[in-house]
Formats: sequence, structure tokens, C-alpha cells
Amino acid sequence: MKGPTIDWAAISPLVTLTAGACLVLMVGLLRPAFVRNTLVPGLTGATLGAAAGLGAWQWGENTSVMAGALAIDDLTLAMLMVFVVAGVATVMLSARSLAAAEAGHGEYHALLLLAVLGMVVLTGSTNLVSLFVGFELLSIPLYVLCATELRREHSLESGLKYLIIGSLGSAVLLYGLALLYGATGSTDFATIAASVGEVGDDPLFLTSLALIVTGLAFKASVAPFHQWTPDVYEGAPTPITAFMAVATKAAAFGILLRLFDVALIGAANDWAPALAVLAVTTIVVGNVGAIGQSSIKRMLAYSSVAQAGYMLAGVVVSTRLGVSAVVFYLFAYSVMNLAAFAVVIARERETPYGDDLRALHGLGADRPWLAWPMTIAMLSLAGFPVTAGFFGKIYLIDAAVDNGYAFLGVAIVLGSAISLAYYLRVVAAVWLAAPGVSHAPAPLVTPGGQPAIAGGSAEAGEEPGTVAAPGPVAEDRSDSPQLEVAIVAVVCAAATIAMGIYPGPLFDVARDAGAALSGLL
Amino acid sequence: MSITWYLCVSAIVFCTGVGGVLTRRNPLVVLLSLELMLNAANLALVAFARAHGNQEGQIFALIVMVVAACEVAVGLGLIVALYRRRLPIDVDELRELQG
Amino acid sequence: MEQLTIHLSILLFWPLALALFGASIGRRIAPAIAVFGALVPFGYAIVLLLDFDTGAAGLQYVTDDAWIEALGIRYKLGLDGLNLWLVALTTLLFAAAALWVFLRPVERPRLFTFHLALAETAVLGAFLAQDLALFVLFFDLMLVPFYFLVGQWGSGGREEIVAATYKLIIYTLVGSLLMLAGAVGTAVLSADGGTLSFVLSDLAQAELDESTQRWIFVTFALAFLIKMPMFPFHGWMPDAYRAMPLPALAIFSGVLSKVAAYGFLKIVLPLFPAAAQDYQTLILVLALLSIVYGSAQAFTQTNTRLVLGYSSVAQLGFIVLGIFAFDPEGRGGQGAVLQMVNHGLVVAPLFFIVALLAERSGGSEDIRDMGGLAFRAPVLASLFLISALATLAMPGSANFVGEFLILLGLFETKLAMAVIAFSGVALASVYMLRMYIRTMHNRAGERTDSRELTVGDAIVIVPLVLLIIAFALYPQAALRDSEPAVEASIQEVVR
Amino acid sequence: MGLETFGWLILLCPLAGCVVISLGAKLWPEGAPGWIGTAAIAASFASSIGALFALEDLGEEERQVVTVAWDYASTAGVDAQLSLLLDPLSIFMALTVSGVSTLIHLYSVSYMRSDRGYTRFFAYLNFFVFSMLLLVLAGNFLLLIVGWAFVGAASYLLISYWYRRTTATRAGIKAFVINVIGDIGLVLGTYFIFKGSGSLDFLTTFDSVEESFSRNDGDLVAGCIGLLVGAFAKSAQVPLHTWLPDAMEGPTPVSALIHAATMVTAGVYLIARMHPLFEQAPTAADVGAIVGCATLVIAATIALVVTDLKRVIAYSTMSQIGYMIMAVSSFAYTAGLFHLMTHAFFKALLFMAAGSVIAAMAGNQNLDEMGGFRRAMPFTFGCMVIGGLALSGVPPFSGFFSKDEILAYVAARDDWHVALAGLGFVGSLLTAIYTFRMIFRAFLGDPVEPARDLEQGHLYHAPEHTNPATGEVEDTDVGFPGADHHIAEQEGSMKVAMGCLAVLAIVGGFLQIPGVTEVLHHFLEPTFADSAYYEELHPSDGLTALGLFTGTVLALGGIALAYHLWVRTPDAPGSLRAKLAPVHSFFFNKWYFDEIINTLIVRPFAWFGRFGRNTFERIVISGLFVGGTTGAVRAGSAAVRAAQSGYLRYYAALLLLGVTVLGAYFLLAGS
Repeated sequence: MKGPTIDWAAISPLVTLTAGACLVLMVGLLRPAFVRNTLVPGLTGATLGAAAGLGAWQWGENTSVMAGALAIDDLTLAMLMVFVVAGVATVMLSARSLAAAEAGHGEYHALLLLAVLGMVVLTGSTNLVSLFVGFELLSIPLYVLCATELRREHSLESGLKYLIIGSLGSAVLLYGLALLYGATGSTDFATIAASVGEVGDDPLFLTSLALIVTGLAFKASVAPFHQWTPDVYEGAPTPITAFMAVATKAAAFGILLRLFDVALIGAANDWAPALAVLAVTTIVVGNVGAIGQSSIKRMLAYSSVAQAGYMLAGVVVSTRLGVSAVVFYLFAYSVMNLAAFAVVIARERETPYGDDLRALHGLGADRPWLAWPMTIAMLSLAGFPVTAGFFGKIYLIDAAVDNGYAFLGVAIVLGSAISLAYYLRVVAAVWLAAPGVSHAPAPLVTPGGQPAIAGGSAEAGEEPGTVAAPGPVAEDRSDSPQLEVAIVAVVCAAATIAMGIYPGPLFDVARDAGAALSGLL
Repeated sequence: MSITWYLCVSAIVFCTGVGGVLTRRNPLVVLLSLELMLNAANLALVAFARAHGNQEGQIFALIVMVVAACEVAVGLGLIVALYRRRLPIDVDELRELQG
Repeated sequence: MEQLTIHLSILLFWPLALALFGASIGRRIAPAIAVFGALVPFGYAIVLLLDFDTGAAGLQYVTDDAWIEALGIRYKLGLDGLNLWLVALTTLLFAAAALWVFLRPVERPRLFTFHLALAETAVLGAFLAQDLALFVLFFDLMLVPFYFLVGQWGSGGREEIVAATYKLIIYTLVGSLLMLAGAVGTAVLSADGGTLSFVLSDLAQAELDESTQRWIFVTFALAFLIKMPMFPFHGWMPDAYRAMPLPALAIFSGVLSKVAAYGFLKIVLPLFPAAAQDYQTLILVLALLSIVYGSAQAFTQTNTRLVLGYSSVAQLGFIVLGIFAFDPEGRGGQGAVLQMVNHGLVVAPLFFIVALLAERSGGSEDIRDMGGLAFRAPVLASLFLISALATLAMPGSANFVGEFLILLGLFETKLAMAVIAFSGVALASVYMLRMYIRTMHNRAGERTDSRELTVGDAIVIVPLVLLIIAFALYPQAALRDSEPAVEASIQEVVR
Repeated sequence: MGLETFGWLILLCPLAGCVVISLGAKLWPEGAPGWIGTAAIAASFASSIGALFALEDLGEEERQVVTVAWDYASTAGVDAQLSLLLDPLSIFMALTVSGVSTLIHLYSVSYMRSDRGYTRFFAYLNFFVFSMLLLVLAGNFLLLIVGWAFVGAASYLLISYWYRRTTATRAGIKAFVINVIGDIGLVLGTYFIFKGSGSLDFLTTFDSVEESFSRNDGDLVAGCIGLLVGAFAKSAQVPLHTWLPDAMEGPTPVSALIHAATMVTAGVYLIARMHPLFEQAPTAADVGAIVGCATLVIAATIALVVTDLKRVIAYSTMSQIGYMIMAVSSFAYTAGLFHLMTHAFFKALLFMAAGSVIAAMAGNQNLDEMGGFRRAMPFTFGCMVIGGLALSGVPPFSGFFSKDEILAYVAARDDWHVALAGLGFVGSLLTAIYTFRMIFRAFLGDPVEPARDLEQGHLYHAPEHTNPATGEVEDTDVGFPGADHHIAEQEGSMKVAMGCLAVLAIVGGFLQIPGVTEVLHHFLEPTFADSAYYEELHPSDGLTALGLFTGTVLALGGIALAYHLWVRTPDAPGSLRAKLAPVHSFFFNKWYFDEIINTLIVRPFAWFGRFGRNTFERIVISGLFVGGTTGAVRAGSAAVRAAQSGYLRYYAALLLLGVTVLGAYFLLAGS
């Protein structure tokens, strides 16, 4: 007998990621510091780059692979780009981070790659099974990554919280998927879409709808399922937070678009109003919650909730325009958040204030190369002109008004109005507050104690040096700006401005991605 | 026999799991409750597979089991880590992060 | 058919480019380069002023390129009778401010000049934009530099400054964000299924139904009324005026408020005529309140900046009266356009003079600490007096011609309101003379010492005052140019 | 040179003078500005004469020439050009203004010599003359308003000329604001008229007045009332007169020029200029006549009791202008303008003489402290008497003819105007009394210390200069009253100026002797050609004769009474005052006009301002608007953060709650 024909070209990005993950894991076992500090991150970056390259090569093919379980189309690939950007940035940001050192670079980066793989699968899945697999493949590595700063209680706490709430979410989702399968008799999106029509008012179907919405809304941290977000974001190692904030969000919206605007489009009348209400709630809760937070990471977490609300509006309108708007906004959102997180990381390492707002005081006079990216990121998040955020908002409002959801447009602008209160607070801290930050070294983590996760224990235990004062970590404490972090910040800020001045090409990408979804008018 | 009964059972199991998550403070027990919920889903899946007479549900169920195993593994790992740090094994004590 | 040119793009981006260049070269040279960057556009504007085809309707020197097809946003700039003189005014005031900064160095000059230049580009952009999205973009962009100018170079305690920046930005940006929604709504609903376009001329074609016009009108009106500011949306004004560095303030009060008034004429009236009709009375009442209330405040305040600030509130009230007079001949509109230029022209030198007064009264800007300053400073006194008399629209000044036309227009449509508005004219004379007398005349204050203004100050202020006089002799120049444009913009409403 | 050239020259000479003086402020040698200024005005006077001849050359009917410089604000159907109207009326005014101004400049050259603001003074003075001439030559409403406001500004500048005096600055702002109210009246009136006629140009409006307005048309009456408000404010008619007495804070030459001879008569000119409109709206004209009459009585009564030398003359000015307003509003144009001219002569003369006395008193203006200057200052005394006789209308002095012509014409207008004329005669009795009360108290009686010093030949100097109004010590930095004083007896230029005016005050009346000469009447005819009353309105000879007789009797009687009261029985006034205490205090407090205006307008507005600043801003603007919104947002944020309790199980619970709500919604909405 002959096996099924496999479209290797189409799945090449997935293969690359998988292979890369294994390779990195293996290489990570080698001793020399060079391997751990340079080779492993290098390999990870290379893998991501390769995946992106292959993705670009596949652009426009719009093929369906794995017996219709995965669609490697422009939407998936566009998302892949977001993941890669986030991944590469995370790798650079983690280069001197405690987390990678403690968990062991091999594991750390392998998990990162697996998470990316999971995201790609999730956004590409056109089958309930692959959906769930991708969902978990993205979640489980993140549970671990959140907890990788084993000696910091917050890290552990966030890890466990994320694990439990996350599992609860996936359980709910899974039950929903089961019921959906039950109602429609198929796990394939196309078939589901076909049969949604007749099962329209089947309670089984409706219940499944509620459960699925919850499960995915949870991942996208849509209120009122957002509550894990602030805690986890604050507790997790900052590079991971950045990764989650950007990539997870993108993946969640990728699948939201695909599931609701393709498989369930027939039932739009059922879910659209509910999602609209959720969107407004999210916008309000997120923006209001962010006000007055002293921890920048926490503030950014709430802001990411609010941004999720904006994007959900794009999902609700369920038109090509909506999809494109969401995709474009995701790009904008990624770069501006990465810039912000990069600055936070840099300051975490050179001031004793951690991620507290005080860490930014006097940044403008002190570190212009960090101050400007932060400013641009904040202004862009607030939707000021000549930044990506401005056009992102215009695009979303445009889509909303276009399909008769004018009130969502108004909600978006009112939300942004509120958001000024906390974004400008950061800018004020950067430029208007008196500099006067003592660069006293942050409290060091004491070596010793066995890390829990099997893989990590060996070397972290044997070479506390990587964890404690000497070595790269010590450099970070010094006033020398960490080059790679600054690079991430500056590049992302530059991208933000670029998208604000000449967003044309990106709009084309977004349009293709939107076009990829069949079944939309 | 109608599929309804299978569904009822799975629903009951699911609710039991939910109840466990909501009421128990020991993370281990919470993990167990989560397992219950997943398995409730499995039951439903298999039942539906049978009802619809196709295999997709069963495949799904198999995959879910694997995933569940991973989840538990990670969960246990974290709990051990907490234990190593001499932290209380009680979800209500984990509230450094809030507000 | 309008032929395309690149002039306006040069005019628009020259200041910013030069400022970036200067900032990159070095802190010592930056202000000088900034002056150059501000003077060239001024010269350019003069050339355009002379070369402008008077009496011709429609746009001139049009620049029109596709920018973002996906959203139907075009990079379209153009000059017409409405913005011609305002552009000239903008370049003039920025040139004056740049000179001022050059002659009295500030700390961190590179950033300061950069922000000034960014502001100039933004303001010019808002005036020149012929595409709604472009207008909104520049309108919001104007805020950014002033946020930093207030925040970093502001006067007063740290807390007050930060509070001032918050109020300034949040107040005004809430308005303009709503306007953003309104703008997108306008475009989408005008396109209604067809191809999306933000170009004003296209939008003017489509007739939105009245209910739509209404909510969109509200968003725009809010944005503009806050920006001006008009009673009761002036809450941000006192703090911001107290904190803003004076050269920036001269521009802010001289030009930015005009952008809002210009927006009414350029965008609101042609695009939402029906709504404008419906809300005419409401807006007129707000304008009257602004006049009376602003005058009352200017009459009681003791901080010179606030006297001028509230006087601007009242003056803007007159401008809005003119815009919403809707008299068939368009006299109100004509007066409003003229008055925009006039007010910018008189208020800027006044703020510079306030700076000089503060220097002569021990740094205090409170009129209770001043007095008798005219003694050894006849030139300064006369400059101040001329600007003050012009501000209170004394007959013989161009301001009077402006108010005369405004009130004549209003008189024909809303007699009672015109009569009430006249009280504002009387009050203006009270508060301006009060300020002049309390600072220049009466017994000398304790810490005052009367000094003549230096050559450096004169270089900045004297030309402005001379322009006031010249304009007073021949306001016809501006009226002639704006007539067709004003007719065009109000024709929808008065019909 | 043609008429138009002369017309522009009249305007430009003073302007040039002003500019030259102020630009060269630093260069001029001692005293130069004065002579430059005087020369400029003299040149303007010369060109007025030139214009007069040029005008006479033209034929009767084309003696109305309009000359245009350029479009001023011609847009949207408004035709506003920079245009002059040269006709007999404007030339007559130009002659009077520039002529008197020349003499007053001459006077000031010495009077102000020791003032440290000498240059500034003449710059202002020239600017004033320019504005006044602009006012009278303007060819359309807009330009008229411009001139109207310019004279107001100039008057403000000169009133608060000694600007370190708070009394002076307060008087200045008061004058300015009341004048602005007048301007507003003028503008509103213009609007109403423009509404009907559709033109701002004088001749166009006048020619089309019958077509544009029916008789007593509402708009037209409203418009004319507006014009009257302007006239009242400028000419200090009740109730807008309160600024004029305070305006005496200015230097005496200013009082002579602006607040006696020229600016305050602008209202008279305005009504005469607008006669076609007023004749079409007689109702408005009647209002003018009544107000004028009221003013002349009220002012005269106040003048009886005021003790400040200059204020006596100021109130007499008000009263005299009341006569003029009454005349022109009763369509007795020649009479009004004739009195305007003669009054300019003798009132300027009186002020100059008063200035000389005040200088001798070292700046003190209080009548109670004066006395016995007759021997010390014979020349001043002579001028004062001549002026006084002319003012009280004693034949054959100029005032006699002009005032009695007014009364005769008004009486002849129609029956109820006779009453006004009657009040006018009462007024002339009062005039005679207060005039000579002032003269007798200043010059007769036993000499006070300054007078005695002067007889010894040296000028009295106060130990320290104090503000006569408040008694606060003067700030001699800013001039007042200069290191030393100058009196007519010692100053040639002052003598010359006063001499010329004295002569004019005597002979000025011969231009219009009833039944003998009618120079003015014929000269002005072209302007009033279209008037229905100019020729028709004529008192019968009997009425004229009666008027002349009564006038003479009243004048002489008044003088006699004054002599009896203040010279023969010096204690009589005191007992009289005691007897009529209420009346006296009522007059002495100027009929309480200031107090009324204060309580009705100024105080409420000031309160409104304070209320806005202290209450409204705080509670509504920053409280309700800002505080309200931020408060709401803060509350929301507090709620959200409270929900973020950190309890894992709460999060789970909320999540599941969400599921149930969603499920319930779907099930309800779906099925």
C-alpha cells in the first residue's frame, strides 16, 4: 500500500520549526559557555529565519495540507511572520536573561520554538483536532517558560496560575469542540460551515458556541476572561511576557478569524452581537484597569487586554475588510509592544526598580536611544498620527463603520481617549520626571538550590556562575546599554514609524491575508 | 440506547471537575479535577463518534489523552518546584500578583 | 484644471528637514539653522502670496499623490483663499518664534527647535491638507510637540507642569479622537459601498443624510471647540497658558486656535451643511457665551498670560459668530477669515511683550507686580499700545474691519445676537486698557525697573507691529483673496 | 493745486508732524517738537484755506467733491473706500479745527516747556488733530467711525498724559470706554442705515434716502438713535457725559483743544452731516433736541456749585454743546454750527486763561483758594472777562449772536420746541451766573499768597507738588507739572495765542448778524441744499428781536446777580447754600450720575467676573467637567483592580460564570 502524498513544500515551515526545536535541545546539552550563550540562540534565530523564509516562499500558494487539517495560506503565513518577529525579538531579549540561564538555554529556546510551532498549527488549523493540538502545543511550553525564573516566586506563581487557569480554559474549549463535533457530525471546518445552516438553533450547537467563544476569548484575554493576563504578564520573565503579549495574541486572533469567519460564519447572527458586547467590555475593562498601575508590565498587560478589544471589533464585523484590519493591527501591535518591552527589560537590568514606573524616570536625558523607542511605542499604542497605531485604528474603525457597527468605532476612540491617561503617564515619566535614578545593582539572585525541571537541573546546578554575578549577567548591571536590547527597541520603533508613514505594502499583505479566508463576502 | 445518557454522564463528570477546581485549594487536586473535565470531553467525543458513525471523534479523544498527560506532567513539575522553594502548596496562598 | 506642483510639499517639510539636520549637527548651531528653516518657508509664503491668482475660485499649487489606496487616503495639498493668508501667518509667527529662540538661547536647544519645527510642519499640514484623513493626522500631530514644549520647558512647579500637559493633551485629544471616528464615518458613509476616498472634494459631492450629518457634525464641532477653546470647553486653557514657554505660547495662541476655526469653514460647512443649519443657534449661543464670559475673565485675571488667554477665548467667539452667521452675502465668513489672520497677528507680539514685561518686573507675570514700565521705554510702550488697541479692534485696525464684517453678517441674520455681541466689543476695551495701564502706567511697582527693549527684541517684535499697521491700512489685500473661497464654502449652507 | 490735493494735505500735515516728532524723539533739540507740531498744524490750516478758495471756485451745485485713495474693505457687497468728502461743511469744520488747534499748539509751546514729556505731548497732540480732521473729512461711514475712534484714543492718551497719576489713568479709561460705547452706537446705527441703503458712502446714502426709507421708518429711526448715542458719548450729553469733567485731569491745553473747542463738538457735526437721515426720521431728531436741552440745564446747574476751576468750564462746555445739539436736532443747522465756531473761540480762550491762573497757583485748581489775581495778571484777567462776556452772551460779543440765533430758530421750529427755547433762556441766565462767579472768585477779592508773590514779580512754587484731586504727592518723574510754570504775562507765544482768540471771540459773531449778514448761511448752503428746512425754517423778525432783547437782559442780570452774591456780599453764598442744602448737595454731587452708572453697570459686571473666576471655573469647569470624568474613570479602575483579587479560584469562578452567561444568552437568543 502507498502512503498519502505529502506537500512537503507547503509544510516546510512546520518541519523546519520542529527540526530546529530538536536540534536546539540537543545542542543545548553541550558544555561550553559559547554554545549556550551564542550557538543556541543563534540556531534558534536561524530556525525562525528559515521558517520565515520558507513561509515567504510559499506566499500566495494557499494550499491545504494534512488531509485538510491545516491550511498554509496567506493568513497563516502572515501570522507566521508575526510569530517569527516576536520569536527573534524574544531570543535577543533573552540573551542575557536570568530565565534562559536558569532553565538552561537548550530547553528554553526549544520550548520557544515549540510554542511558535504550536501557534502556526493553531492559526493554520482547519480541523477541530488540529485546532486543539495547536492550542495545547502553544500553551504548554508557555506554562513552563513562565516559570523558568525558578528562584523568583512570582515567576513560579505566574506559571502555576497560568497552568491551572489555562488548562481550565482549554478544558472548556475542548468540551465546546466536542459538542460542536456532536452537533455537526464533523471536525472539519468546511463540513461544519456547510452544516451550520441547519443546526442553527440546536441547543447542543449553541452551548458549544458559548464554550468555544470562552476558550478562545480566554487565550486572546478578552474580558471577562482576561484575569490571568495581568498576573501572568507581571510574574513571567519579561522576555516571555513580551513573547506572550505579541505572539499568543496573534495566534488567538488568527484562529478566532478562521473559526468564526469561516467555519461558523453561517451562525454569525448568533455570535456577532455577543462578541460585540465582549469587545466593548474588553475595551472598557482593559483601559480602565491600566490606569494607575505602577508596574509597567502590568500596565502593558491591561493595555494588551484593551487592544484585544479593539481587534475583536474587527473579528465581529466578519468581512474581508475586518480580517485585513485585524491582521494589520496585529503587525502594528506587535512592533509597538516589542519596543516597549525591550525598553522595560533594559531598565530592569540597569535600575534597582525592576519594572516599576520609577525605572523610567529621566530616561529622556539619560538614554535617548531607549527614551525615543518608548515614547514612540506609547504614542503609537495611544493611536497618535505618523505611527502604525494611527492607521491601525483608522482601519479598524473603517471596517466597523463599513459593516454597520459604528458604535464599535466610537467605543474604540473612547477607549483610546481613556488610554491616554496611562500611556502619557509613561511618556511623562520618561521626559518630564527629574532624572535621579541611582544605578545601584539590582538584588542578585543567590546561587544554589536545585531547579525543578529535570532538564534544567544539571547545568544550572553545576555552574551557578551563569546565574550569579559574574559573566554576562554582571555586565547587564553595569551602565553599558545592552546592545541587542537597544537594537530590538530601536528597530521596532523605527518599524512603528515606518508603518505610520508608508503603510502601503503592509496593507497589501493584510488584504491578501483577508482574501485567503474563503466564505467571506 | 440514546446518546443523551452518555452526554448526561459526561456533563456530570465535567461539572464534578468544575466543582473540584472551584472548591479545592490543593493544586494537585485541582489538576485531578482538570483531568476529570478533559475526560468528560473524551467521553462525549467517543459517544458522538459512535452516534455519527465516524472515527474523527475517537482520534480526537486519543489525542486529547496525550495532551492531558503533558499538562499533568508540567503541572506536577511546577508543584515540585514550588515545594522546593518551601512555598505553601495552596492555590489561595498564591496571591502575590494581584490588583 | 489645476496643474500639479511640488511647491507646497517643500514649504511643508522644509522646517522639519532643516531642524533634523540642525539637531544632527550640534547644539550650538541648531537654533541658527532653525531660523533658516523658518525664514525660508516665510519667504516662500510671501512669494505664493504675491503669485496667488486673486479672485480665482478653487485650489492652486495643488499636490496630489496616492498615499494609501487601501483606505482611499491621498496626499493632496492645495492653497485657496481660505488658507492662503493663514499659511503666511503661520510661517511668519514661526519665523518670529525661531528668531526669538535664536536670540535668547534656551536649554537643550536642539530638542526645542526640533519640536518647534515639527509643530510648524504639522500646522502647515493641517492648513494645506485637502484630504480629510490628512487633515486629522496633522491636526493630532500638532499636539505632540506642544506636549513636550510645555512639559520640558514649561514654567512653574513640576506638578503644575505635568498637570497642565495632561489637561492640554487629554482635553484636546479626546476631541480629535472623536473627530477621527467622525472622519472615517464621513468617508465610509459617503462612499457607501463605492470606492473609499477621504479627499475633501469627493466628500463634498456625496450628500449624507441629515441624521448622519448630525452625529458627525457633533464630533467635529467638539474637536474644534475644544481646540479653540470655546466656553465651556476651555478648562485646559488656563493651566496650559500658565505653563507654556512664551515663544511657543505666541504660536499656540496665534495659530493653533485658527486651525480649528479654519476647520469649521473648510470642512464642516461644506460637508455637513444640513447639520450646520440645525446646530447654528447652539453654536452661536456658545460663541456669545465665550465672548461675554471670556471678557469677564480677562477683566478679572491678574496674570498677564491669562488676560490674553481669555481675551483669545472672546476673540475666537467673534470668529465663530462670523462663520455661523450664514448671511447670504458671506460677510460674516469674510470677516471671520480676516479676523483669524488679525488675531494671530496681534496676539503673538503681545505674548512676546509679556515676556519683556516679566523681565522688567522681577520675573513676575502678575500685573499687580508691574506698573509705570513706560517711563524709560517709550518704544516698548508704543509697540504694546498699538498691539493692544488692535486687539480691542479699535476702528482703523484691520481687526475692526474683521469685526465690522462679522457683526454686519450676523446683524442681518440674527439681530439680537449681534447686539449682545457688541457688549464684547466694549468689554474688550476695558480689559485690554486695564492690562496696558496696570503694566505700563500708574505708580511703579516695587521690583520693577523700566528699560527700553533691546535690539534683539526689536528685531522680533517691531516687524510684527509694522505688519499690524500695514494690514490696518490695506485689509483689502486679504479680503480680495478670500472672497471666492468663502462664498464657495458657505454656499451649501446659505442655500 | 486742486481741491482734492488740498483735502489730502489737510489730513497729511498733522500726520506727518506726529510721525516726524515721534521718530526723531531722541534727536530733537530742546523745544523743537513744539515748533514742528505747530508748523504742521499751521500748514494744515493753510491748506484748509487753500481748499476753501478751491471750493469757492466751483459752481454752487458741484461743491460736493469725493476723492478716493484706494479700496479699504470692499467685499461681499460692502463698499468701503478710503474716501474724503470735501464740501462746505467739512471745509468749515476743517478751518475751525485747524485754526483753533494752531493757536493752542502755539500756547502749549511755552505752557508745556518744562514738562519732561514735551515730545510725547506734541506727538499726541498732532495725532489728535489728524484724527479730528479725518473725522470731519471722512467720505463714508466706515472712515467716519475710524476718525471717531481715533479722536477717542487721542483724547484717552492726552487725558492720562501724566500717567503716573492714578486719577489720570482712571479718567482716561473712563473716557475711552464711554467713547467706545459711543462707537458701538455709531456702528449699530450704520448697520441699520446700511440695511436700508446698501451703501456706506455718504452721498449715495443721502441721495437714495427717500427711496430706501419711508418717513419715520423703523430701521431709520433705530439707525439715527444709534448715531445719536455716538454723538452723545462724544459730545458729553446726558447720560454719557460723566467722562468729561474727569477728563480735566489732562493738561490745560488739552482741555482747551479737545474738551472744549474740537472733539466734543463732533456730535454736532455728525448730526449736521446726517441731516437728510434725521429729517427723514424726525422722531429721532426730537430725541436729540430734548436730550440737548436737558443737558444744557443740568450742566449749568452743576457748574453753579463746582469749585474746581477747570471743571466749571468743563460743565459750561457740556451746557453749550447742549445748545448746539438742540439746534442741529431742530434743523437749525447754521445756528448750531455758528455757535460751534464761536464757542470754540471763547471757550478755548477761557481754558487758556484758566491754565495761566492754575500755573500761577502752582497747579492748584481749587476756586476756594484763589482770589485777587486781577492786579497780578491783568492780561489773563482781560482775556477771562472777554471770554466770559462772550460765553454769557453779552452783546456784541460772539456768543451773543450765536446763542440767540439758536434760541430763535428753535422757538420757530414748532410749538413744543418753544418750551425747549424757554429752557434755553433759563440756561443762559445760569450761564452768566456761573461764569462770573468763577471770574469774580478768581480775580476779585483780596489777593491770596500766590497772587501777592506774583505782584512782587516772582512766580509761586508749591513746596511739594500734590495731585489736586487726591492730594497724593506727585511723581515728578513723569512731568507733572514740570519744574517751573508758565503764565501768559511772561510768555510771548501764550500772549499771542490768547490775543488772537480774544479778538476772534469779540468779532466772531459778526458773521451772522440777524438781518445784516448771512455769510455762514450762504457758505454752507450747498451741503444743505437737499434739506427741507434750511431755507424754510426762519424765525420772524419779531421773534428774533424778542430773543435778542431777552438774551441781553438775562445775561446782564446774571452778571449783576453774580456780582451781588460773590463781590458785594461775600457771606451771602454761604447762607444761601445753607438754605438750599438739599438742592446744593444734589447739584454738587452732579445729580448722582456716576453713582447710578456704578451700581447699575460696573458693579454687577465686576461681580460676574469674580463669580466666574472664583466659583464657576472651580466648580463647573474643573470640578464637573474634568473632575467628573476623571472621577468616573478612577472609580472604574478601582472596581477592575478590586476584581483582580489574585485568588486563583475567583478567576476560575468568573471564567465559568462568563461561560454560563454566554451559554444562557446563546440558548435564549438562538432558539
